[in-house]
Amino acid sequence: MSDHDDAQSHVKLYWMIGAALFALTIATVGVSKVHLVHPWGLIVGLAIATLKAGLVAAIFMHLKWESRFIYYFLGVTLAAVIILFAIPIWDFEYLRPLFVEHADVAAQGHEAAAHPPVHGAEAPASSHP
Amino acid sequence: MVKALENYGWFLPVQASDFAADIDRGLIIIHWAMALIFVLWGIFFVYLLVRYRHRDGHKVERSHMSLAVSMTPDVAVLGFEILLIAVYAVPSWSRMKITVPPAEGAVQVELMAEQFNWSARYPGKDGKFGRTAPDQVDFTNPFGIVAEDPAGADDVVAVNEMRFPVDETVLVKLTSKDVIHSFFIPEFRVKQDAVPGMALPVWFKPNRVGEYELTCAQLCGVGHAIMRADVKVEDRASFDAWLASKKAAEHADAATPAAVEQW
Amino acid sequence: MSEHAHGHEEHSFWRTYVFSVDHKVIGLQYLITSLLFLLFGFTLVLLMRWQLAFPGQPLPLLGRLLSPEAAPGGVIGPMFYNQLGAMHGTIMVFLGIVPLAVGAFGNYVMPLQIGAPDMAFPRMNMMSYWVYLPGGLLMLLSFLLPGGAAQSGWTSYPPLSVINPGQTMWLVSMVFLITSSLLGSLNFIVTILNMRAPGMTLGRMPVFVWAQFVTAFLLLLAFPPLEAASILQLMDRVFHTSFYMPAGLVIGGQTTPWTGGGQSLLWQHLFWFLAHPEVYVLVLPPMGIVAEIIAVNTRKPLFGYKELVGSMAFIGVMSFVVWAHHMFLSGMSTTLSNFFLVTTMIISVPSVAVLTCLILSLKGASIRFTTPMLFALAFLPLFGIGGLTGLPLGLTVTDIYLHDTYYVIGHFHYVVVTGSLIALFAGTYHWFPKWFGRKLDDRLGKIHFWGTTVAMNGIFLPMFIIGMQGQSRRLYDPTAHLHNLVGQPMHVVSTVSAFVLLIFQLPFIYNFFNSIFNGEKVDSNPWKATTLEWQCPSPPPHGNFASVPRVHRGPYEYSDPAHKDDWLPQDAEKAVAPV
Amino acid sequence: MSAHAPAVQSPYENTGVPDGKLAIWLFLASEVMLFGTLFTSYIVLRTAAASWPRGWDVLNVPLATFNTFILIASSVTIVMAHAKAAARDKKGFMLNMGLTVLMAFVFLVVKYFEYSSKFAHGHYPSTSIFYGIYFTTTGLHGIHILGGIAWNLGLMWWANRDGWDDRLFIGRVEYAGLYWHFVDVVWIFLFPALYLL
Repeated sequence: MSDHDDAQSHVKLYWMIGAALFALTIATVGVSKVHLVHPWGLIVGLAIATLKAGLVAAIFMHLKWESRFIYYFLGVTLAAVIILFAIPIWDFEYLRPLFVEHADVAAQGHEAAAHPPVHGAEAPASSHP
Repeated sequence: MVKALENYGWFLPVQASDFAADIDRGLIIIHWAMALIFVLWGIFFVYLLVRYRHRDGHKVERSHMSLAVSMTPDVAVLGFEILLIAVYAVPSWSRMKITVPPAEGAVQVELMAEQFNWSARYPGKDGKFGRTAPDQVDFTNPFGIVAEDPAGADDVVAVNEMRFPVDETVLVKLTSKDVIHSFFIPEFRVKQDAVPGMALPVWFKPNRVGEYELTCAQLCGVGHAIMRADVKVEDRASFDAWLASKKAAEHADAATPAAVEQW
Repeated sequence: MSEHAHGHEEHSFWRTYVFSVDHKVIGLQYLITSLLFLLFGFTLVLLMRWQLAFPGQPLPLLGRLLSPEAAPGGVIGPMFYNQLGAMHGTIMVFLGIVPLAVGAFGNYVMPLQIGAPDMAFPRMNMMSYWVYLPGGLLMLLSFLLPGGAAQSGWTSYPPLSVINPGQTMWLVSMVFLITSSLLGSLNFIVTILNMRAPGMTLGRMPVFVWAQFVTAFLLLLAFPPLEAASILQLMDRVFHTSFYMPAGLVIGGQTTPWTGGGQSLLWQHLFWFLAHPEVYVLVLPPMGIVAEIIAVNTRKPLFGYKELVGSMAFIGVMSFVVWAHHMFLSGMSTTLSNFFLVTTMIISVPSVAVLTCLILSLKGASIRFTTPMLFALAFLPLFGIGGLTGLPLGLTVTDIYLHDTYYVIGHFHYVVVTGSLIALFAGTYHWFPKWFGRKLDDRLGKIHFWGTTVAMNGIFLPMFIIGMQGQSRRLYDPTAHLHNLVGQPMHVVSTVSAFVLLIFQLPFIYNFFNSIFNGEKVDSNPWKATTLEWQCPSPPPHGNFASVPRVHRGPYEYSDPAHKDDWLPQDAEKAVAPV
Repeated sequence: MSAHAPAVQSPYENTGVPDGKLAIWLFLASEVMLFGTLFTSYIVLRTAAASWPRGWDVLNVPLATFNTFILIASSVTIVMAHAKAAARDKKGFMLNMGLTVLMAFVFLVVKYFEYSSKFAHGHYPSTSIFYGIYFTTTGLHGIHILGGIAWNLGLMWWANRDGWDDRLFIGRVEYAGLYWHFVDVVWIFLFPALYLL
């Protein structure tokens, strides 16, 4: 089949992409070690992960030389995923003030009962409104 | 309770809160529109069936009606819907569900739904709710009111019974102890799911003295059908009298040793 | 596993009829299995209807047969009632209508309509049936388990579904059903895209094939979120994680093993993210069936082929952004409700457009009132009622009153029962000659038609009245509430109509199994239709078409003046001038 | 690259994309929705939770980083295996595919150690919402890795029997590769989400 001779000529390219992915993994671990200020740590981490995913998808999964039908499917899927992400997250972001803050009280109670607290101190039990 | 039966007829129950008139107007407008659309399409449908039925000598006309003409009913329906949304739905919805009325002027009630009971709590004279804690919760103390908190001392707890003064906005803080229930009083046209872990505000202004019924609209287990509470709307004076009598009855129970089992 | 040629080696009985890879045999397997599940789901609802109409009175005949803890003294208990309710919903939706519309009709008719010898992946097609059947049997098995079947509604909202018995088996069989649907939708999309007869461009495909294509995408993209949500709920039930369990739960007076921190609304978002595309999966193939039957029996090309297909595609796309109109009052943020109010009103337009196109196809036609056409015509007004009653439910304000009442039950039964199920009956009468080479008896068909439509309206019209009176749904005993007493006669009307409906299904069942063997023999194109499935022998042999058909025109070339008879098959070379 | 000549010589109207490739991409689309839902739940539960432990404190990040290297390496070797299969070099194919399966196996072994150390410390899925998500997502990902191992072993076994010259063989190696790259992409997002951010 015709597109398989492309696979051979890309061997060199695959090695380069492999190396790039290694480097990016080291980068992402390094960045998270540095504890950036809240929004930036998240944004940089996600950017690196998206870049790595993009490299794997474009080169390893031959998406760069794919037929338009596959792009249509992936476009529809991407739209569905964006809807699946956007609406629940936006909803819970809005609902936050309505939550009854039992969480830490119960968790702490349960934690102490299950075993001695191992890791960092829990947030102090906020008083119930 | 039999007197309450005349609140319900073949169509909508009696309107007993300020939202009821608003919602009923929407229901009636839409159902007239639905009936109109259905009848018009029905007549046209029957006409087509009779006019173009298969009979000898009847030729098929291959030509079709122009698309623009055929889309007029759809555009009309869409126009009606947009009008309905802009004029009626968005403003009423924001009044009923988005803009929470200020707590000061309203009668505050904390309503806890649990599997198959509605426990209501009134703040009493000091207007403040006492602190609660999950570990204090037991049969005699459904809210788990912490004893040493002074604000909680005068709180009145009523199980499966709610009273509201007439013509005063009621602000209910709705929560649930175990599963999802739904606070629904048909006569007030008010409904809101009680979600465990969330305290959702519900508000309405009863404007008709009488006896109504609170029912659970969300499947909550075996006793979902028998989970109801009596709702009574009365004038301010008898409402305060009821609060006082409830408080007195509570003290009486607390005094008798039988109510407190400790060993 | 090399692909052997489509030779006609003799297979054993097992390979030909049971573990067959022929899309036609698999289609019939789906047909029989889903019809039986529909009948079983319907009997569950008869028990419920008895309890609703005469609360507390023992069942006349079956009372003694039921187990004492389910129905003490023959009177259905609340726990068993909730099981009946949850299983009725689940069986009818996931085991009945979807496998019938997609598995049976899609599998059998779609490859024939595009001129393909079989599905793109025959073995995967067989696998999808043999994953669906165990899923269905597991669902039925859950009745016999100690805790009983699932009993928190077909929507299984946590925390109730996490603490109630019976839900684990429901979740496990749901994973089976979802896997089966995914395999099926993969197969459909690849077959439709890669195995159309030469000449059949996308613009020449019949509307039924377009409906299956859009449905396959809905299944493919909407089902996995429910699978992930079911896995989370399974973890909640079995390993006491608390994805959906908020903190501080006090159940029956004691604190619970769940540590809390979860969100019950998360399940509702994920469930309805599937369930709304799912209800369009329930309605799109029947719309395709009705379009086919109307085209054949009006002897006239469908009105607005592009509008019809465009509307279906638009419904498919929009169905991913409307799900939260089920959650207006569920504690979801109220400003988000306005967004879903607008999207719900937008999606109502293509549904109206489809109905308009189908009704206008009758204009200027020569309508033949055969049995399938009667069902297809009945679909139009009844589905119209279903659609119209969706308006007050889609509007946020009126939904405050009507949410979770019997009005909702009336609405979705008008869409699914008098809509999809009637269209699927129409499809059965229409394609029966192609499946078995014999026709279903017309007299019994007409009895079945009139009895079914009248009885169905008798069941569901009273529900609007009860709903208006404010009766909540899923009530074991409606008379426990004062405001429901006024609606009790309506329940009796519904119950009686339900039993009448059961009686009118008997002629259909007899007609169906009797006509397979001694129905009236017919040739391969009894309805004189133009689409490809009628241009091959019935029942079609393995490989369907003797030679690969070549398509020259659109699917509905009826009453073409340049042709001698009033139908011109898609694969005919050219029109023959009338003599 | 040259426009895609219709790779499929079939008498039927088709999209020029072989059936298998369409099917695998559609399957991956449904998998994207499956893992997308798990990520949505993770984000929702994290934002709504009162407190969320930092990955560094509760999980063994160096071990997970090593695991990520393993998975990326296995992605490289499987794409090499596809190149070798296209070049009809059977020995090269078997070597690379063997490496892929070996590394996948190592990934699971590392996962086993991670899980057992969590259980030893008494952290079970029910301990807290963080552990619930951690075990569920990595567990489901692990099951997908098992599926990948089975698929790759099946291909190697088929290559040894009569599959090597089958016209579908190279395509099926490519599809196994696509699936494996997808599993790697899921881990690429899972690793920072659970361990780093």
